[in-house]
Amino acid sequence: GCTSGYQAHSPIGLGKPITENQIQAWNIDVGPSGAGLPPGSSTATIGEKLYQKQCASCHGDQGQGGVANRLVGGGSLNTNSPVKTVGSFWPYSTTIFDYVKRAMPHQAPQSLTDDQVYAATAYILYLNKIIPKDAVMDAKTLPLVKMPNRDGFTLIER
Amino acid sequence: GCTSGYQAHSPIGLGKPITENQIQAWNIDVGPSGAGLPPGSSTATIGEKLYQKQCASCHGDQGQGGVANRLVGGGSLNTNSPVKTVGSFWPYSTTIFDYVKRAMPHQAPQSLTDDQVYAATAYILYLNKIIPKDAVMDAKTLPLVKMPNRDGFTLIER
Amino acid sequence: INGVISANSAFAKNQGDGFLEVDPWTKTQGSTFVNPPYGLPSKYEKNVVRLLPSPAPTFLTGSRTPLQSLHGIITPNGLVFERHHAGVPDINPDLHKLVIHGLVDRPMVFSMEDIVRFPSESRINFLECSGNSAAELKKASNQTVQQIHGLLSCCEWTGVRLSTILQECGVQPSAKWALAEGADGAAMTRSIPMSKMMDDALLVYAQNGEMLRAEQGYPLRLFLPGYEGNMSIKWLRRIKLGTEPWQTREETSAYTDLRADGKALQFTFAMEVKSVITQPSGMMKLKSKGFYEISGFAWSGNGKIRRVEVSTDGGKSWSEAVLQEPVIDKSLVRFRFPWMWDGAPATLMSRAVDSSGEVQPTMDAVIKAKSANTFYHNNAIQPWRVAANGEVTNGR
Amino acid sequence: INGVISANSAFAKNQGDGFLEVDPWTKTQGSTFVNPPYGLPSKYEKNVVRLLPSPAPTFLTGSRTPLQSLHGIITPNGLVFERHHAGVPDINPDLHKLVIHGLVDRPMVFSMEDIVRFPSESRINFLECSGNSAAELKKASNQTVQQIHGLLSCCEWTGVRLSTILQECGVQPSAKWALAEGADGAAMTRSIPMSKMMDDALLVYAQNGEMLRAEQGYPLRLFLPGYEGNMSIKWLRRIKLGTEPWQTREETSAYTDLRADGKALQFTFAMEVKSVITQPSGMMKLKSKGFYEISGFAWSGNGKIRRVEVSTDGGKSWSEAVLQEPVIDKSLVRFRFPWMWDGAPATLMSRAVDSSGEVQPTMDAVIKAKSANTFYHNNAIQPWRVAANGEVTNGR
Ligand code: HEC
Ligand code: HEC
Ligand SMILES: [Ca+2]
Ligand SMILES: [Ca+2]
Ligand SMILES: [Ca+2]
Ligand SMILES: [Ca+2]
Ligand SMILES: [Ca+2]
Ligand SMILES: [Ca+2]
Ligand SMILES: [Co+2]
Ligand SMILES: [Co+2]
Repeated sequence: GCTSGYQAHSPIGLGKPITENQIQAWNIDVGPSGAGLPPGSSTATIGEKLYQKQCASCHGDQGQGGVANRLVGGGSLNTNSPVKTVGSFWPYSTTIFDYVKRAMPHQAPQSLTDDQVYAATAYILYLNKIIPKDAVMDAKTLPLVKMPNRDGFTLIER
Repeated sequence: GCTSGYQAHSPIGLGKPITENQIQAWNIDVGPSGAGLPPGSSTATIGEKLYQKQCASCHGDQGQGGVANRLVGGGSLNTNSPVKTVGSFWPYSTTIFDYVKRAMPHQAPQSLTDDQVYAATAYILYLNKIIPKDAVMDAKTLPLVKMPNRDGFTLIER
Repeated sequence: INGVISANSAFAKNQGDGFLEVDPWTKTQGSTFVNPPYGLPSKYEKNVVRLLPSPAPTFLTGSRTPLQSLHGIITPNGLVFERHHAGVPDINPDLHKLVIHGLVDRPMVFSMEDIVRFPSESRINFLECSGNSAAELKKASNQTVQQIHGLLSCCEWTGVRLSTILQECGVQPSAKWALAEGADGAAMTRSIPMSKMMDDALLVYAQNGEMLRAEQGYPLRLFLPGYEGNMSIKWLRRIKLGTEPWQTREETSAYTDLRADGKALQFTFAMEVKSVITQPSGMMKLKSKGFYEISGFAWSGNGKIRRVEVSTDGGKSWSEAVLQEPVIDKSLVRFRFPWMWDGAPATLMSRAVDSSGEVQPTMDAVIKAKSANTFYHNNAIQPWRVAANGEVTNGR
Repeated sequence: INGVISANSAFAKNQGDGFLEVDPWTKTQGSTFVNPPYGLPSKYEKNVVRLLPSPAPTFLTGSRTPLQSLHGIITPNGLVFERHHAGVPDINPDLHKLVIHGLVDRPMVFSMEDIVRFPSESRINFLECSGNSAAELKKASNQTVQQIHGLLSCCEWTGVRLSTILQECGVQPSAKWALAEGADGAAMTRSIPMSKMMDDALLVYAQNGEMLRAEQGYPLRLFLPGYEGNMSIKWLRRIKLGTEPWQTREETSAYTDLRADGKALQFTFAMEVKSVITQPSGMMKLKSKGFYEISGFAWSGNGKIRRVEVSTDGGKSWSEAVLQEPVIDKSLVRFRFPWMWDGAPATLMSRAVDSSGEVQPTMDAVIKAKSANTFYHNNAIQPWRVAANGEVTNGR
């Protein structure tokens, strides 16, 4: 599906080479297998303080939602008014880390340290009764956390 | 040369009928045969006063031009810098009436009476030595005035 | 001005005895260069604007195109709908960079000057948010076509084929998915199959002849013809090639389609065949019996619009509408249909068919196939009810 | 941003040791709805504007489109060139009227509400002033493509076929010419053959999706595809049918083409086949050797563009450029041509051929055929000279 235009058949020589090392500060994505998770670790116990200070004002002190999304609970999804939250809907724990690191807290994205992101992630998982309060979340343990709705997604045929 | 679209094959019934009588105030065009020239008349003698008062500031007291177009003279057109004026270039005298009535004076278009337009037209023709100062211009006489460059135009084949 | 809205009666008054008078604007000089150096719409069109949600939510995320006031197929840049996840960043183009890395032989960084020097390409394509018309799935929730369908626009986009720039980096055969990332405060990310990226993905820097508007991703965005709008990542700063999707928040928590059984479909990319009548549409009023042109838009992310049918009796009978040329792949197409209104109540509908053979479904069919919980990808037929007094309302 | 203009070196500076830092705009929320409710260009594009004559003459009559900054084929409404004979009138559309009379069975008056109710039609067409590029006939007079070719734009125009509305009035067989008249302070008039009026003349009320801009004739203009711009009368108030041309000032004193022998051609309507390279073009500077895309516009009032050829050696050899789809009759067409600059002086030219078989002439050929006094209808090939230091200048 494309309109006419000529195409270059070999590199044109514009742009500059860059190393993965130099890209590091931008290379923040985390995949479902945990690829991209940085060093560092934390627990929900530590996360609780962070969350109450930096997140609760928008998401509620128990993750029940406020001016921004509810993060906890929600129940089953095959009802007339399904409630989609991290707990009820999200298939991968790694997505919490990836998203919080890139986009939260809302007014100051990418202001948290990696330890802090592990802490917030652990606390949200704990609030959803998915992990115990003192479970250590790091690059190794986080991808092993199985989310309740892990099997809730179907890929469309392509 | 037209793109797709359906066409109505008979009147659709929008718009309102109007009579030529009701259109009168807008019906100001004058053709080369004099069709459309209104009643009224005047001379260059009368036109001189009007011109000096309402036109000279832009076109010069002898029609030699100023902030706006030169209206008089210009000489022959087959030179390297031809000067196109009413006198040297315009093929029809009726065009002067038509244009002055619809567009001049520049800051107050359509403010002149028909007598005044005849007067200004006569004066511009007189300045160009095309008619005598006391020749009466009206719906009958004006179309008969032959402009010097009447034969200077070729219609493109179509 | 809109032929089907009853405007004030100034014209009728002005007619008086039917004798024309020379208008005041004919008897004076107009303004010289009313709008230098960059022009603006007529002051009489000040109501033709994008629509913000009302009452304003805490976090404003979208504005809607006034489809009912558009003509032809191009959406003027000032009226193109917006959807952001962290507001509109202020990016100096001289400082903007695009990084391409991951499964490539040579990771590269490009400046905007590099990017505009590549062979470029322009295309007229629609852009639609996959959440367009979402609220209607549950019940008749809105009144105007701007409220219901306004997350839809169509521009001439100019940029560089992503495949051209990827050539500079050397794509490795193992690359199957790409992550595209924005430079906004959401660092918005989506996973996109490499097949699309190599086919017709465009790195866009201009829309409708001029550089992108800030809210459209200035200075650089991805553009994926036919795919749901959020995937055409704005303020694009990075593309990473990999082997599997990243499962980002915007492809798990959001932009997945929940079914009645509680399972959700993921990676539903193409915006399916859809159409809507914009004239007349909700909250307009037909002045009097007689001739009206029924007109609107049809589009499909799966190809060209092949046919649009119009019904004036609520779907009992259908007739083919005229498609305005040019009919462009993955572009809005303007359809037109002549109608003589006899003054009786009527229900107007349009139904589009695309080159893949898909037929635009009814709302019932959409809900049956996808569930009312699905939220995204509602491409149902939109009925407009015309009352005997000429008032047009949402017929959902 | 323009790939061929050497911009400031902020990007290079920012690179530093090559380590990326997270940009400040990524670490904060952007503005919510920077441009509600009607959007404007990015503040970084404030130099992309129409050009007024400098120094300003007593009576300002025109502004020019920045062709060198355009992408694709659509000219955004804010950048469409202007030419007025008495400034821009301020017309309330509810008070505007169109009268049709003369050799018709039923003289009629139409309100804007009447007009928009008729069957409508949209078309992408160029609009060019017949005085475009006029000053170049005598000598190299200008430096940029905006100065030389800027009385040129291309929009999607929407309106009603004049033939449709004439049907309401009943055209009499004796009608051979029509007079079209504006409601501006010039009450601008031109005589137009009925053949054109019945063929593809459009009563236009919208451009690029929205109602006409004031300077483009709001609320109503005539549009004659392919004909010299001034004939597409703006602020249209009246059409009168007759048997012969009216010989108005704008078709005798002005818009006639003087030949060397002192005779003038009259009623030269069609804008003949023409093209110009806009990137790179006058006053730009190539930064360094290497790849550049040569790109520009081609158009013809006599039909479709069939072919565009590009020369990089001042016309000694020519190669065919790629035409960007869609290639529309009487529309601007975007052509593109890849070029590796070796750093040596070069002269770039483009030459268009249209579907009527006409080939765009050289300046010498135009002057020989039409004389340097002709002023209007200069469709000559435009050469741009590239110096060894990369500076691009007018090669006339
Ligand atoms: C100032 C308000 C605000 C603060 C503070 C805030 N958030 Fe958010 N959060 C939001 C908004 C708004 C969204 C939705 C963004 C969107 O839809 O694009 C969101 C979304 C989220 C989501 C995704 C929810 C979903 O279901 O998709 C998570 C997880 C989240 N925030 C976690 C956090 C954490 C952890 C913190 C603290 C470190 C935090 N937020 C602080 C406003 C806030
Ligand atoms: C305030 C300045 C001004 C005044 C006063 C003025 N004019 Fe003009 N006139 C102009 C301008 C400017 C033009 C050119 C308009 C254009 O090109 O659209 C013009 C054009 C003309 C032309 C056409 C010249 C050509 O060669 O095409 C004629 C004839 C003319 N004026 C006659 C008159 C007469 C008669 C009066 C007084 C009743 C008058 N003008 C008063 C500014 C003025
Ligand atoms: Ca109105
Ligand atoms: Ca380019
Ligand atoms: Ca399907
Ligand atoms: Ca710059
Ligand atoms: Ca219409
Ligand atoms: Ca010819
Ligand atoms: Co989807
Ligand atoms: Co001409």
